[in-house]
Amino acid sequence: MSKILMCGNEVIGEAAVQAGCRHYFGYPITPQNELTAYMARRMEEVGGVFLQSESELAAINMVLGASACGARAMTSSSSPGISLKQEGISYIAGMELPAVVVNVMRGGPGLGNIAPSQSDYFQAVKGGGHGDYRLIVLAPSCSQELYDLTALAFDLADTYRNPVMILADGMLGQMMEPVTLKKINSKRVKKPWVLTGAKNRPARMLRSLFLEAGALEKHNEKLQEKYRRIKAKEVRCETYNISRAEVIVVAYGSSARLTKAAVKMAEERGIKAGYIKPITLWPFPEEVFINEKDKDKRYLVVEMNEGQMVEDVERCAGDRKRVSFYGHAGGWIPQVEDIFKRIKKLV
Amino acid sequence: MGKVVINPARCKGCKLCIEVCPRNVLVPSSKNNHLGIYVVEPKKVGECTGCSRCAMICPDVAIEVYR
Amino acid sequence: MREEIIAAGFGGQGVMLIGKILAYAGMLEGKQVTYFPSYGAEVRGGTANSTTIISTAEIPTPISSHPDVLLAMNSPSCKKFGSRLKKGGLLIANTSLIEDVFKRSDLTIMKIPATSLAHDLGNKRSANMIMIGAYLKYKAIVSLKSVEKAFSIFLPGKKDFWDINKKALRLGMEYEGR
Amino acid sequence: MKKVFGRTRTLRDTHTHYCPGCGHGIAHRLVAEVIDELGIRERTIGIAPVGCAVLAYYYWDLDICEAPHGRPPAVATGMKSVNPKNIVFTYQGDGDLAAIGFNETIHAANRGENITVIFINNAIYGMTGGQMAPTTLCGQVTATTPSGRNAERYGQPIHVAELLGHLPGVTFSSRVALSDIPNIMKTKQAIKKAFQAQMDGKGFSIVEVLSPCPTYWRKTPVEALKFIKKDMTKIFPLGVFKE
Repeated sequence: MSKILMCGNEVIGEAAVQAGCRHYFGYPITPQNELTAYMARRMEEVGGVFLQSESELAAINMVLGASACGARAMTSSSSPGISLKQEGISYIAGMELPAVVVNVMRGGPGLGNIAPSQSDYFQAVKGGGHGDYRLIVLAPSCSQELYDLTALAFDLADTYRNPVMILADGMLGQMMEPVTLKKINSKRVKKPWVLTGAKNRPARMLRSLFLEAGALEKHNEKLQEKYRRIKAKEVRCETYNISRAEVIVVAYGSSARLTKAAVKMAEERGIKAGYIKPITLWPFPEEVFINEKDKDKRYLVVEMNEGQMVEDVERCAGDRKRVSFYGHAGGWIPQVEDIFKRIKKLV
Repeated sequence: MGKVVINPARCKGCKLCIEVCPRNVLVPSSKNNHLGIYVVEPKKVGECTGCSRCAMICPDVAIEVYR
Repeated sequence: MREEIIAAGFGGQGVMLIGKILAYAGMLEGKQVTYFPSYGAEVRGGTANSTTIISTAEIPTPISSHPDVLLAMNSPSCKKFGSRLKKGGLLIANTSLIEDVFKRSDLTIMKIPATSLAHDLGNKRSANMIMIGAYLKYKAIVSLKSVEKAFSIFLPGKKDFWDINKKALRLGMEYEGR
Repeated sequence: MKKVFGRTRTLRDTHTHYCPGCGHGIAHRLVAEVIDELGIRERTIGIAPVGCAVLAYYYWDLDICEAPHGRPPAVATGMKSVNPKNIVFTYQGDGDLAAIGFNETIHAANRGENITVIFINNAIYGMTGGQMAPTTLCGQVTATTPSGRNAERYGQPIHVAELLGHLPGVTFSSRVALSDIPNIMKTKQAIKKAFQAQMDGKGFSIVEVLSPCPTYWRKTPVEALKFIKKDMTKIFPLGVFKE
């Protein structure tokens, strides 16, 4: 299949269209505007619904409504806008509705800047909104993964009745890179909970409010059981040379691209290096770390933030002293040579 | 000629029905329902015309009307 | 093989298109490519620039801090990016709009009055194609054929427009500048 | 004898959590009766708000969805976009619609979303304990305005039916009251018109219902109805503002 050149934001949009998304609601924010514009154009072509909402709050709740009626629905934004969507995401998780939310991260806190960043890791994997819920978080690191993981996101959302987040960043969103637009065979998931009007069946309700004594506890147990199933089945991760490596670099998304090159550079200079690239940030690939029991192994976590995923690596590595961190926030992008230098220092 | 049937399990004793009844058919009873509410009951039964005003104002749909 | 190219100028000069066309041409030749636009807060009047990387190996980052090539379409962008060029790098400067070309003895510098050449050709907007042509003359990183193919994909325009840009490309390739 | 008044199909036979004399019960009944009379129950989807009517899905025998506080018009927009043949209505209080969710309301109305909004205006926040609403009357004592609402601090009570009536996307906007039998009958007619407008595909329809909250007005149910008639309708005139 031939490759085409598209900007990352548009790749996400095309994947959504191919995965059967016909309902998109969004509000403009840089650096994800190409996605909103692309969906506006494509929804017209495929007879779907595009709506530019009055706010991010409205957009996520339009997704909620469309999903409640059975549609594959998506919204996208960038960091400050995703903060506004947290309320709706918590409700969607509580109501157990499928939804795909794209975050093309930019620098923060506050209005920050429009440079690429990975500062929303905590928000994406540790909650963001209120309550004990989990998002499935997918972290693409190239245009092809933007395409493949966006398509996967819709299947996972439907399968588990759970919101799924694509955690990209301004670099991936803005960049053009060759991509193969493979035909997507979406999973057809039955949705016996969808609201259509109570015709020839009992009325249905979708809610996250459980006031009866013990009901919310039970609901939460059900959610946790689901999260355990997701953890058991849906961990995705790319590893390279980790059993032989003395230094394992851990990075996701944009920083994983740089990490790969740095590891290669180290190998060329005779250093035993490897990498772990989590593709699902939640569920986090815990087993990979737990299996590496060698006490002399060192981890180097590279993030475009002030240290977020590093906390998960510390937790899974079992020994903080084995884990070091390299990263900055505010639009900083690491250099391959600098990552290499850090690897060298750890040997 | 009409008749009202008040479901004591639904009545919250707000007495709006008493207020709107043109024939003073309804009165607060001395009976408690399961929630401890003194429910309303029809007294001057023969006076009821089945006009349904009581049912229309009842916030709890506790009243059925026959005519 | 790996080449990092920054095309820079002011908005409307078609510097984004330069980057896209080079990236597409590279892709057509089976190379790894990335294209990265600058996305500043200014919509109009600011400097615009794009980074294209063409490589036989995987490209870790689409951003270039020390590019091999700078196609500078105006004075501010020549100053801004000229100092970042790699030692032995190539600077192609549009002297129609750049009076003082950045001076660095370690660079190959080609001066070409792209805007006036384009004007003479009959379309001021094809200055960017002249710049691409000049670049192809120095480094045949991609073939003219691939560039023309890429052009037809990004600008599937009218025949006249197409012809004039083809001419512009060749004009750039033939220009003897120093 | 024949039954001339009873519980309509769409209203479940259950105890409600509302206080004695609360207007929600009457409004619920009117909505349910209208749905049954129009024969649209099997294609209707309701959206329950946050506020006292948060449990509305226990009371209507309909497909119902919850929405975050203030967001029902956005949720309704999403729903309607999936199947325009569904009849979608929101049921919102004054905090939900006129405070936290006014943006969603205004924009859904301005887009002319073909939905119906039942707006319960009782001039107070019931569920959270009787705080000031955007529709609280000047001088009205609430938990957060112990000396009465002060217009200099909080402005005048907001007039939703009039404001929305100005928007071209709105096909029907009316204010009614649950103050007495004739007005309750008018309320039902207005609700019916609003649903009918949606069935005819005419756009956004809203019925603002002045509704009693005896508990936080610190009045008996009978006094509360009188308060609507005497005080509330002075500030919130009844009528049709767009048809």
